[in-house]
Amino acid sequence: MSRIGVFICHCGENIGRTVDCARVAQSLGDLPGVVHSVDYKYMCSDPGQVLIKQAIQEKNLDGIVVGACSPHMHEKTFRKAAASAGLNPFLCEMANLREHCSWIHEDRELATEKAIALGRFIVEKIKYNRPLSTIYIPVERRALVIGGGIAGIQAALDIADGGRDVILVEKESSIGGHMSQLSETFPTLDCSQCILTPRMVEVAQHPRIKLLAYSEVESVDGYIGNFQVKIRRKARSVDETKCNGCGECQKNCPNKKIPSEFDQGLGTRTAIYVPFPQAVPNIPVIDRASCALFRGRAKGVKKVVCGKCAEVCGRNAVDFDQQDSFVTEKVGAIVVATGYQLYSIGKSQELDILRGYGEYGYGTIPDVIDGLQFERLASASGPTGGKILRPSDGKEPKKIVFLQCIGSRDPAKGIEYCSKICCMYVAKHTMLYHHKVHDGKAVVFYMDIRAGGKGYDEFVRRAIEESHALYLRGRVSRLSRDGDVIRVQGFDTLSGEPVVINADMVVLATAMRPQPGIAALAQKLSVSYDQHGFLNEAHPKLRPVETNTAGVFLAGACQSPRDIPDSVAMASATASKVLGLFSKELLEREPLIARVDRMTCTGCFHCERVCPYGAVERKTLTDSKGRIIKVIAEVNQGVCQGCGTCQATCPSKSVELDGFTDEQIYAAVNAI
Amino acid sequence: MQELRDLAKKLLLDKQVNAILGYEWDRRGARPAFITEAGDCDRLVFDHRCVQNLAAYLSPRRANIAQLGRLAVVIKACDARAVAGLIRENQLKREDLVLIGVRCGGVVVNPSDSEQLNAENIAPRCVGCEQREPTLADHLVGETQSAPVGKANRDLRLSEIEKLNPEERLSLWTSLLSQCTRCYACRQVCPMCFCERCIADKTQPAWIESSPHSRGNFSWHLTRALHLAGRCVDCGECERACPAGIPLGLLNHKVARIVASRYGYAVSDDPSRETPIGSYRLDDEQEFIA
Amino acid sequence: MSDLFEPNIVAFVCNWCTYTGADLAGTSRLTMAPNVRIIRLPCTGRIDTLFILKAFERGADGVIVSGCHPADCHYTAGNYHARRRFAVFRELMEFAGIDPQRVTFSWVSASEGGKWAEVVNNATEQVRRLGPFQKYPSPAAHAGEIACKS
Amino acid sequence: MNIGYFPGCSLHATAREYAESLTAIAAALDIKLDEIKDWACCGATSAHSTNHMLSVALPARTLMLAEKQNLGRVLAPCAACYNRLASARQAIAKDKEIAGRIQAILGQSFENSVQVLSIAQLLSEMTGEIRDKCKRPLRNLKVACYYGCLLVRPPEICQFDDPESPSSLENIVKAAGATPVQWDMALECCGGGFSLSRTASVVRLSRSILQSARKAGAQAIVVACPMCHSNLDFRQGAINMRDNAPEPMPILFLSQLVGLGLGLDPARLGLSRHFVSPQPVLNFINAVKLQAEDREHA
Repeated sequence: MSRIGVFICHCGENIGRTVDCARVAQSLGDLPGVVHSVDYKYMCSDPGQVLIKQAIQEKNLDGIVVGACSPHMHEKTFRKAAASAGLNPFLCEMANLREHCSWIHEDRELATEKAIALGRFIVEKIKYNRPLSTIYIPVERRALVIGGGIAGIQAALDIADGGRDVILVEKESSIGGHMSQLSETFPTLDCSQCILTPRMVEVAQHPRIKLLAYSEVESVDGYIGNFQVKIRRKARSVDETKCNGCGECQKNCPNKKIPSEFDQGLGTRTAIYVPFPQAVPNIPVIDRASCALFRGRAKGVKKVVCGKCAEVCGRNAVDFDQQDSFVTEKVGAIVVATGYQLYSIGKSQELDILRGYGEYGYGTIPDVIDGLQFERLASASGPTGGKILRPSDGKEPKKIVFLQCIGSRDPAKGIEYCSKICCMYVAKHTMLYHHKVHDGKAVVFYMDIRAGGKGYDEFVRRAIEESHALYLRGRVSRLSRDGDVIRVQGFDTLSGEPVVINADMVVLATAMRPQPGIAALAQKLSVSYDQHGFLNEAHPKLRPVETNTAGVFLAGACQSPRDIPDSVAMASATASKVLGLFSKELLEREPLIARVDRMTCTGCFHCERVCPYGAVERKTLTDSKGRIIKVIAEVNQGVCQGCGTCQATCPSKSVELDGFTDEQIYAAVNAI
Repeated sequence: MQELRDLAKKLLLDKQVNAILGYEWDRRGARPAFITEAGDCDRLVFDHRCVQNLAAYLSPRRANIAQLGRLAVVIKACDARAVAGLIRENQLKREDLVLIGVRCGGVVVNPSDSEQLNAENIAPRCVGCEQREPTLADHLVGETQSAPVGKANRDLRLSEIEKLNPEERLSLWTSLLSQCTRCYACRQVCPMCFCERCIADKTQPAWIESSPHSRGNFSWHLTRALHLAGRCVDCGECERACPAGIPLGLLNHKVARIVASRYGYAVSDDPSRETPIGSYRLDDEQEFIA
Repeated sequence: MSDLFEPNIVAFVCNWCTYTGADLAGTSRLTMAPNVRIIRLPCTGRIDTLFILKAFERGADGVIVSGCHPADCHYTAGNYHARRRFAVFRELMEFAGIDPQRVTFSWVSASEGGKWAEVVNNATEQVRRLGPFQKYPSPAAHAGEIACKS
Repeated sequence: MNIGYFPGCSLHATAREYAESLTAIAAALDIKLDEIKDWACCGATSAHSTNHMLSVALPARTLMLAEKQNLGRVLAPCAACYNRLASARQAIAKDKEIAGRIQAILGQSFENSVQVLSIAQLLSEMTGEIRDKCKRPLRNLKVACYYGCLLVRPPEICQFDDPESPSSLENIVKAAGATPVQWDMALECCGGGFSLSRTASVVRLSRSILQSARKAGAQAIVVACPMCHSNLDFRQGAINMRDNAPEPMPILFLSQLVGLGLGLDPARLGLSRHFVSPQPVLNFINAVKLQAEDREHA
């Protein structure tokens, strides 16, 4: 027979006002197995906890039920109290009499009845609770950072400076990310490359950072403290160990007309190239889709069509036969910092929920560009050497219209969220434009100005007051080509008038979206994501850089639109989480996980199919002579997160989820 | 029939298998037969009275059969789906079996039924069956068969029941299921019911009450049908075996239709084809969820 | 008031979304019908059809099953598996004569306290209209009939 | 093919040529137009700007009559009528409360089963037939396809074509053998119902449409709405007067252009009813014809 103690909390007046706590305590006290039942003003207070501890010891209780607030609030508190009195903490459960009863009902009689029922469920359930002990798992104290933009760089440097090894994986041939494309940064207008490149070099030279550029995560196995990550090292066609970055190959490549991704298509590059001069690592890559030699090979031409780069390479580093290779790394934590891409207004969209802008000609008007393209025009290292010139005819635009919220905050285009950085960078663009084209006129169409941040609103004011940008509150309904100019039809909601502007160039502040392929990566990591593909944090307020997969952390714009300071702050936060995790050799885990009954498991592996974590493994049972008896399921304790889908799926109920076993639920249902 | 016997003989003589599991005549029609000697192969028969699903003998619950070693089994298309199911669910290895597929144009309900197959006595499940021969088989014997024709219409019966109001349906099923004595013949004969310890026999806790009264019977039969969702091969054995004559096939057929209409899934004899329960699509219909 | 039938409804909810959403309803002091009693489970993936059958056997008049919206599952996919399981169960149940209005399925996120209150109130109203579930097979049901036959 | 036909007030009055040409091409394309008996005003402009329920009830009555006549689909050639009918249909389908009230107002059973089609939708289905029967007299005739506000918008009502960059009229015009031009004003407002009350606005709006079409090299503008037609045609005199009297721009109904493409007698297409003479278009056709004959002789 159980020896259960029941403790009903009044929570001051919070529960007591609508629930007759004394009657609840009395009524639950009458249940078989309950040997002690009291009510008290504040159970969570010190004297309240003392009450519980004393009762456990004096009455030799083997289970306690605290009828109080939500277990999300105080389960930890009461389990700790139970543990300090020598009771296994998992023999303590809570009945939620506040959030789920007193706060939502008015009729005292009905509320009291319901409170008794809720208490009864838990009393019956706890009769089947078993003492559980915390699980310890070893931690591999090395981290993987995915993405070499500013967030990934910051996270890698912080972790490495904290004394732990880091593997930094970047899918492009150089780290630096979008920040390396920017001209100046708000709100201080300091040169983006000037502040970024030293950090990139630091990454390359740090003894604790292993940089794997031009690489992608192929698969992730394992669990917190024990991930095995398979990384694809894409074939550069250049031997990294031999190349010294002299640049001769690039100089001699005959194909010089390829639109440069780094310059957002506004400049050109060669087929063997480094994306920009400050690239880290400074090792070229051959774009096989554009290279004459590889195109010849793909067409089946026997003759070697080109090979100039290999001829001029003094170190014999060019390797046309290089293949993708794979490395497997063991790490204990993963930081995802894959960043963003810009929404494109074209007709075909990556996701079904998105729509393009037919009213802006679906992006067919050449002098309608996006924010990143403008950055490249304004950048001293850009295709125009920092001169603002139109892509169509190279003329200097005398009037530029900037449109904010392109895609963003527009459910009709499928993007409801605010992209956060656009208000600021548009203000920056108007300033840069004003500095470079003194007689130019900048007009901005905006919905609201969102300039929350240190020095941000002041910055926008400067754009308006000192750089004389004309800010019009309203949307633009149509962009059309009218000879040499772009006809911008909009509406100024403050004057209540339609506006038509003939602009020389239009810059769209298009929405920030997660990188393509994010869903596939999220699935490899078992991290959930929203409809747009932004990765979900574990808690929007209290666990903003963690994910629901233990050991996987988020930094930067992969989680939601972020500016540089936010991304860097998040990156440092993930680093502190990772270092905190690595401060111990063994990791504690709640033991609420599934286990398989070897006797009755038939090995149909329905559980294996439904397990979201791949925690179910196959185990062969043999007799003493080594003959196979059967193959059954076994749960990897480190991987299982305790969702219990396996148990509901198992036809013979040969899996039990500790903490929510069938007997516990059955007992609760029986108490209806 | 000679083709079948010759093949069986050859398999035994070439030591490809240790035994043949097939059918033979007895005074009440056809019955399962285990043949281990080549000389006995002439006992093997197949026609429309061979209703039993021999895949049931392949279930790992029958350890004594596993001891025979490599087996050849005579299978109809529906039986092949059960073999595929057992392979899919890791209860069998394909390489441990030689499958002798027989072309089938429908069977009667009971092995002792008439020697002639006609539209009256054909098993309702065979009406509308589209598979004449099992694709999973290693060998295929028998003459080409035409699609079975019959008067029975299970879909019509289902829609009659669906037309009743909920209360009428509940009383109908309560009354039908109240006949159940919980002999579990339906379970024992089912090739896909291979759990070592059935949920109905689990006592801690006893989700399904074990005494034969309406309440427990209701839980048992609904649960049984659910466990067969996307897995039932429609061999009709449960209904044939039921001594109380409960139309269990209707429940299975209903579930099969639900799965077909919601997930476009028809049970298949391809072991690599994923079953719908245990997988999901992000855009599965969820009209019933508020 | 006393004449009004007060249904007994059990809610099986996931810990992360609906349970937390119900907590939020409490914190926001949203008044709702007192007929629904929550049993907390880690995930909708853990909710077995047996729970629902047992709840009816034990005299529940209605059942609510609720968890995270698609793509929001704490365990990434438990709710997707639950969705298929309950889609089939619900139709079979209806075929067997259990009025599907007695079982409410819903997605209620941690931020949808208001929606939870709505789900509770709607389910209570719906089940109240249907009346007590006395017809659910009891051990005695049709015993008489069997006796006559034997 | 049989299809229900809702001419609406305009096609019996100011846009009779639209009705005439529609009848002519329907016959040529084997479409039987089944006019809804006892139809009433669609409620455009006046009803939906004054009384929401009336603006649903009026078209609902017409749809109910069509349903009673077993017309599965109804063609509403006027873009405004199309919009009202389709909007009412959707409002009733989407909102149970509205459906209930409409049911009470109508006092008769109504399933809301009738589908409403614009002329663009109908002829889009028939581009194959048009192409087959096309006599190609319009070769190289450059036309600007003008959609106006309502033909493909709002998208949630129409669910047809791209609301911001449509192409259905262009496809029909191409099937009829003419050459659509690229221009920017295909979706801009012509001034709509303000033709009489705020003529100056209409003149300003319609002028920019005409200018844009002219700039794009169009020889005629094709429309699918009597209101658009009347603004661009009837007001063109006033517009051109201020624009230093350029060459007048013929405004053709889509059905007229298709009729010409099918080689129908211009007299049957009501071409003489326009304020701006379509003679330049007819001259162009004749010139093409003569050229073709010359080639044949040669």
